[in-house]
Amino acid sequence: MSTELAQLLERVRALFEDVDFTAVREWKAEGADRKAVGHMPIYVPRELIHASGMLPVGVLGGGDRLEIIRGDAYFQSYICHIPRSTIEMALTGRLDALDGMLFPSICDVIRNLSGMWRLLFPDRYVRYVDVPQNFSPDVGGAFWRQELEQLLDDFAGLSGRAADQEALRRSIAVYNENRREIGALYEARSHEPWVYPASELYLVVRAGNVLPPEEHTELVRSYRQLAAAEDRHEQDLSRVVVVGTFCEQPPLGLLLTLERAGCSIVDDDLLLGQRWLTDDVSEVGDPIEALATAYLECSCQTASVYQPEGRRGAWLVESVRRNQAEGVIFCAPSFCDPALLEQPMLVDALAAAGIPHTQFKYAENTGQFAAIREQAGTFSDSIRLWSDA
Amino acid sequence: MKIFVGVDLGSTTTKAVLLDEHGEPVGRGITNSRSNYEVASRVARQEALVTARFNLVRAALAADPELESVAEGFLPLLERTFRREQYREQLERLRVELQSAARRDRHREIHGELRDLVDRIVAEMDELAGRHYGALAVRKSDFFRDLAGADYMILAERYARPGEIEFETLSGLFDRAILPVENSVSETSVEDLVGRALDAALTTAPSGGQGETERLAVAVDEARSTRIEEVSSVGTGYGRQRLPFPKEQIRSEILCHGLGAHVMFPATRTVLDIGGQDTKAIQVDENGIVTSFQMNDRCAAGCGRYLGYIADEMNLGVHELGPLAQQATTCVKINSTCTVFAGAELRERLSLGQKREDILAGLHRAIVLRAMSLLARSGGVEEEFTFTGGVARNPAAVAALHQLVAENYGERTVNISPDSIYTGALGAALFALSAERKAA
Amino acid sequence: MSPETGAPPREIPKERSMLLQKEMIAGHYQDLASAPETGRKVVYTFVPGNLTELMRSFDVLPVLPEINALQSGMRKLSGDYISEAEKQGHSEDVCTYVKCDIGMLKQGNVGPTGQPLPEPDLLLLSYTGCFTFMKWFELLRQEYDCPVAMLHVPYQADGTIHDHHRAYVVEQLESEIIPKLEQVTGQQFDEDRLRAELELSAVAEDDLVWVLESAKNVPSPIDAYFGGVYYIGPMFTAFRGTQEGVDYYRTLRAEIEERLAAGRGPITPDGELEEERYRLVLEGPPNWTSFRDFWRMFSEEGAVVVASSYTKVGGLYDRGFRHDPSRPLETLADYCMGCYTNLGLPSRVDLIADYIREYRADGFMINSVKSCNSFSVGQLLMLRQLEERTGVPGGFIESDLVDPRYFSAANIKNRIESYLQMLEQKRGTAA
Amino acid sequence: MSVNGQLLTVGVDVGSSAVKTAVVRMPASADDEILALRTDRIRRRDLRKVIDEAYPLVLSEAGIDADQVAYAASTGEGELVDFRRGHFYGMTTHARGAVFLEPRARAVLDVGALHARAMRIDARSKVLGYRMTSQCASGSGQFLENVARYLGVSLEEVGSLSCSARSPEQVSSICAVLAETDVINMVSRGIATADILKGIHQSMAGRYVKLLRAIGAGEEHVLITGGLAADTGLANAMREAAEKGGLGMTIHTHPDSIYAGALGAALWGGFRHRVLAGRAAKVTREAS
Ligand SMILES: Nc1ncnc2c1ncn2[C@@H]1O[C@H](COP(=O)(O)OP(=O)(O)O)[C@@H](O)[C@H]1O
Ligand SMILES: Nc1ncnc2c1ncn2[C@@H]1O[C@H](COP(=O)(O)OP(=O)(O)O)[C@@H](O)[C@H]1O
Ligand code: SF4
Ligand code: SF4
Ligand code: SF4
Repeated sequence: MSTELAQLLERVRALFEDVDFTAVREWKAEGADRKAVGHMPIYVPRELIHASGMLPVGVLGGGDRLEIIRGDAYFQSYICHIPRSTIEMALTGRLDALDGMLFPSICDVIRNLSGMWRLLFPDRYVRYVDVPQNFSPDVGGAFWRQELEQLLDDFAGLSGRAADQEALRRSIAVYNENRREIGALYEARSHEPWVYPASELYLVVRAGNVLPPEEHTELVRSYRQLAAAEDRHEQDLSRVVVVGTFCEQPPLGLLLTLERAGCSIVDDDLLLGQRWLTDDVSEVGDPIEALATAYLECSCQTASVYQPEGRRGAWLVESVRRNQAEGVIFCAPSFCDPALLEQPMLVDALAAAGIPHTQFKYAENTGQFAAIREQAGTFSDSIRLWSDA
Repeated sequence: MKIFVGVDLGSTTTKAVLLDEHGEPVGRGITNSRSNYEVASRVARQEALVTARFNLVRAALAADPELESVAEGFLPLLERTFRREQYREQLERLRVELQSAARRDRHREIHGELRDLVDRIVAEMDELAGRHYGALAVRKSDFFRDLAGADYMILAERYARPGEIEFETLSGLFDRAILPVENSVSETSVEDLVGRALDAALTTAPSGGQGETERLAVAVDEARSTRIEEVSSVGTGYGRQRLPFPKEQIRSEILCHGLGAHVMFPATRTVLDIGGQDTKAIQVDENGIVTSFQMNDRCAAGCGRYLGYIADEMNLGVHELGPLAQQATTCVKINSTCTVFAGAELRERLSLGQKREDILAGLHRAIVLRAMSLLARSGGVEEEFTFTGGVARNPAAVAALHQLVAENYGERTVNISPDSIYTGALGAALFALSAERKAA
Repeated sequence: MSPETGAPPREIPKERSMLLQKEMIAGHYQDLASAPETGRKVVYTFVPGNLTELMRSFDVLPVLPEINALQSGMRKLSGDYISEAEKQGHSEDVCTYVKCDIGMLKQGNVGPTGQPLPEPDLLLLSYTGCFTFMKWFELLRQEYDCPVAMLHVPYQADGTIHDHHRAYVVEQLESEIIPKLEQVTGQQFDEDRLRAELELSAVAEDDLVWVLESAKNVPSPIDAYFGGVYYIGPMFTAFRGTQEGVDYYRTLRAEIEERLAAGRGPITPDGELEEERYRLVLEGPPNWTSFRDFWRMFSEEGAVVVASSYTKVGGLYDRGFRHDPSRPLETLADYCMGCYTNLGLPSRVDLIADYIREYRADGFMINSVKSCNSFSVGQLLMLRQLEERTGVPGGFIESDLVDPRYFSAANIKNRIESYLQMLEQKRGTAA
Repeated sequence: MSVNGQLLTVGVDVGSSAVKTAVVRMPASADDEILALRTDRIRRRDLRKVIDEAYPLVLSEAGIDADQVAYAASTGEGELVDFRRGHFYGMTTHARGAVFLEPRARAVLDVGALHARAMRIDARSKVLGYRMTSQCASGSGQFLENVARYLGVSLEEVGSLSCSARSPEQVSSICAVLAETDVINMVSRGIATADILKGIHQSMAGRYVKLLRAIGAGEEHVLITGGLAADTGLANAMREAAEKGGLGMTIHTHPDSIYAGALGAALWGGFRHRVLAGRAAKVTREAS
């Protein structure tokens, strides 16, 4: 492996493993008035934070690197893992670098977590971002515009700097580019998955949670170039799409296990917080209007929004076809109602399309993958041993 | 002497504590819990009576300044003699049961050989018994089941003849025989056994002069003749509903642990009890009254039984785990604390080449970590803290707890008493006493 | 909310109100069963934020899947239904109301009275206080292939209904819900009729509040949790805005007034409670599969629940909300947003703390149910906050709504017993 | 190695409680045939040693030398099998072994010491769907073993005792540890051993039937594989539970069920050997 690539990977791994948000602290240390705003995984208009001169920081739980002590004190055993580690990080001062926290409407867990935040940290800025479930421009759109305006006001108060239209349009452009670059990487991986192993790609994209978007865009671009320059060989693996993981992220070991068990990931719904818009936001005209329209017209399908007419199933089948996948692995966080409740519907859609699939659950701190390896292994065995027979 | 009894019928062990009318503990007994709860509570109580009697002897000897030099050696001797007698008696009952198990139909073909082999094993166990109760012996456990079981299995493995008499057959005999041995109470009363031990100890005690031997006999006689009168008793613990006690003599183990810890360490405000299959975190006020508590839910992960499985897997006594874990140089991160998976996880990690001590250290930390979240849930550790229950006897668990409490709550006084396993029973006995006082 | 349609517990002396409720509900299920013949349209919807008056004004009959699920729980059918749903690929981890409903559907959709339930003509997804509702109706939509009307009710994160929230709901009513109801029923929206119904609602609501607040008396004439779930039944389900509903609450109120005057205690599964030993406030829904055993664990110890949050999932009437005929759509919007589970945690803590004081409770207890993230996430923090704020110790138990596998009687009894002994001990030293 | 197209292959199934080995002869044009089978309980011994000792023993039982083995395959926790040529995953091998032992089987229930899983398969032993118990040991072989030990009953007796039960006693806890306490409680209430065992079997059978239902098994022939196949009490309870649940499945066990994984590994090994040899031959042919 080239030194540059090794160094890049080293860096993104360090960013990933650092549960103290050192990168954010360092960024803030560079200017006395620098502020950072944390947000949970999805549907957060990071452009607004960026335009207000602050750093948007994606908070994705503590993974398997954090020992949970106080976090468990707040959650019964049948609640997923991400709120525990998030609370743990907050109570142990790891989130002190964040000047505010946004909780988008992902599910009841995150929603109530926003209330817990209010109770536990009455002095910090916190806001529940109620994303509209109504997609008519005059109804849901109007509501969302008002929410966005309010957010913008809040951010102006927080940063002491009101974002003007120009700043907003600039931020929109910055994020458009970031998403395009990530999109290009996904595209490349879909063609040659052996060049971009999931465990690398994941870390590279994930670094965007703590880096300024401009820097992250560069990082993604150089990774794509460096990896392409490596001499990596095609292996005899099954091509799979991994779904179900949009909020609590799986441990890295799980992605590695899947690959070792013979499954090559060609598409996934990991890290949707950075990729939830499927198209560019308009860089001209009223920026708030542009952001609201983008949400209504080109936000990705997740279990968090109401899906009329089984749209998610169609989307999944289409992803399998587009990426020439041979099967789908459902990989949902334990106790995640949104992901688990929609699974049977997606399974039906796959069954109707004759696409093989398998499923298992994990927690972000799962450390034993024996059972998952067995299942994924059997799945890839069954795709390979019988595919040509 | 008037006494008040507290019995804590736990999932793993049954404990009894005797208090005198001033609330001073005068006796403690422990046995492994078994299917016959009544027997378990009777045995624990008898064991407590035995220690009470020993304490009387100690007091009588102490009362006579002339006996100072003999007293020191006499008491341990007495205890060893007693334990050994008791062990032998149980061993004999085990032999009878083993023989009857060996006579069962399915062993018809090998019956003769099996009988001989059993006799041979038991005879060797009897010899080994001497070693368990030697002056310097370190016993793996206090319970007959464990002691005899360990010896038996080693011998069975040695004498098994694959193809003829399988190890599995022999171990099966033990599993079958131990039940009736455990679930019946010895014919010989404990007082008799104590009496016999006293006689034996008197004869074997290294005598000083003629006068001393006589004075010793007098003191012992005095201790022997004191009548112990049981006034009332209170039961608690997991199995309390099945104790042969009326409802008003039953108390929740939460209250008992809270009160017991308060009496042992009056400044205690937080109590953590890790028992065989449950963990409780309790907050108490300045009077030992419980103000809040948390228990584990329907899963026994990370409780004492976990350590039991591990010990089994490594063919060690639970006593030995802690010290071994303390030799660790690093602490392996353990993921599953499912009690049943404990053995599998251990094996898996050993096969990955990790060191036994380091894995053990990780296991202990994992258990304490689970307890830490219950603690946090009950309100954390704000002031003085007491760790009770069987796992508090384990030095590695204690060390992990010290560390985690310090890391999370800062330096706090952490009390651990060698008698921590009796905390619940002590609380129960205190309830018995205070009920009596109220009535009076 | 109303478990009453099943066979009423035998030991409970049948009071007039109870018989009346039984009749009303039987009548409702009769109407449902005959809907295919009578041609009346059927709408499935949820309890929190239900738009009963609006639906009534279109003459449609509501079916509440949650109620069916809890009924199945009480009739011990839920275990089978849940495994049926799990067999269909539903996870063990998710809300059991959904699985119970799906299982029931797969096994013929026979309702609590033994008659099959009609299929929906419309799924009215008023998604108040729970994301699971959304997935639930996506699943049902797949089964029935009927239209869905989605009403997004903004969450009350900071405890205030903002104008743009209200406007958003009203607009959805106007542009989504009412047109779909019109389309399904072929009837025109009749605002006057809606107003008339809202007026009736308000009358009944007054009486319900009186009944619930009668528990402020010491000793209390009612149990506001175990008994309470019977009292809220008609109000939370199909009878708001009807004369029947008004009559029911009038009768109920008269009965409790008598009870109070005679100094009688609440009714329990074993007859009237002789001595009120503990006054408790309860947070969280009850367990339905062992409802009476659960109740007994309290009543046998002389514990009376004087206030509960569960009886507010269909509206916080005791905090002043009344359906207001003068602003029909706005009042419906306010109602939807104000239901208990749509409140942020800080508001929930405030409410329970107030209850503890107002109802002079000795303690409070949280029954945390595995199914319901909406209720359960944050309850451990609520416990701490409440203890700190009120100085009253709290108890915590865990069970589930309708999954019999998650009701561990011995464990729960142990905790309740320990908790009450703790209160007793505390009282002993205080005296 | 391969004499007249006849292959000798070995399968090693490394489980959590025992290592199972199988030697199979795979003639080119006749039925495959078992040459030797062996179980070695791990029982606190060093796993690698158990595996390494078992290998020569099973070969000598089969009467062959190590260099005659065409393909040695591992399954289960196979990393420790140094002499393996390939590895197949547990469900793949159990499915293959099941079809070998019971050609009609279209569903397999594999119950081992710490796990249980149900698979639906086709005639070529392709795994069509599966379900397994979660990361929790409730209702596994280990649990049954512990209870049997506690009751002083040997594993061989468990089955017949359970079948003789008159009024089985329900186990309420889902946790294996707490269920053990339940069992102790039952003993203390004087419940007969047979009734306790049957109660446990019923609770396990209930779970397993649920697993089978979940994979959509209905009218199939089901083969129980893994260590618990030897337990007639379980099979009996399974039949009752299936009937009660309205499932028309026929439940089979086979005396060699415990070797299903090892057999499957050996058979797949032969398959792979032929594929690889075919490829090599093709390459040589093309080269020449
Ligand atoms: N001497 C000892 N050294 C280390 N651990 C011990 C010792 N004695 C008991 N234990 C541990 O304590 C546990 C039993 O604790 P106990 O408080 O008696 O439980 P319970 O009250 O539930 O029966 C055992 O499972 C074991 O792990
Ligand atoms: N004769 C028997 N009767 C009942 N159960 C048995 C018998 N022999 C083995 N078992 C059970 O089988 C289990 C081992 O099964 P196995 O499939 O070998 O598991 P693993 O692959 O995990 O080692 C043991 O836990 C034991 O309980
Ligand atoms: S993992 Fe699922 S249940 Fe948990 S917070 Fe995320 S979306 Fe909600
Ligand atoms: S999650 Fe709670 S509120 Fe939602 S459907 Fe289930 S029980 Fe009802
Ligand atoms: S078997 Fe293990 S994981 Fe399952 S409930 Fe028991 S201790 Fe917990």
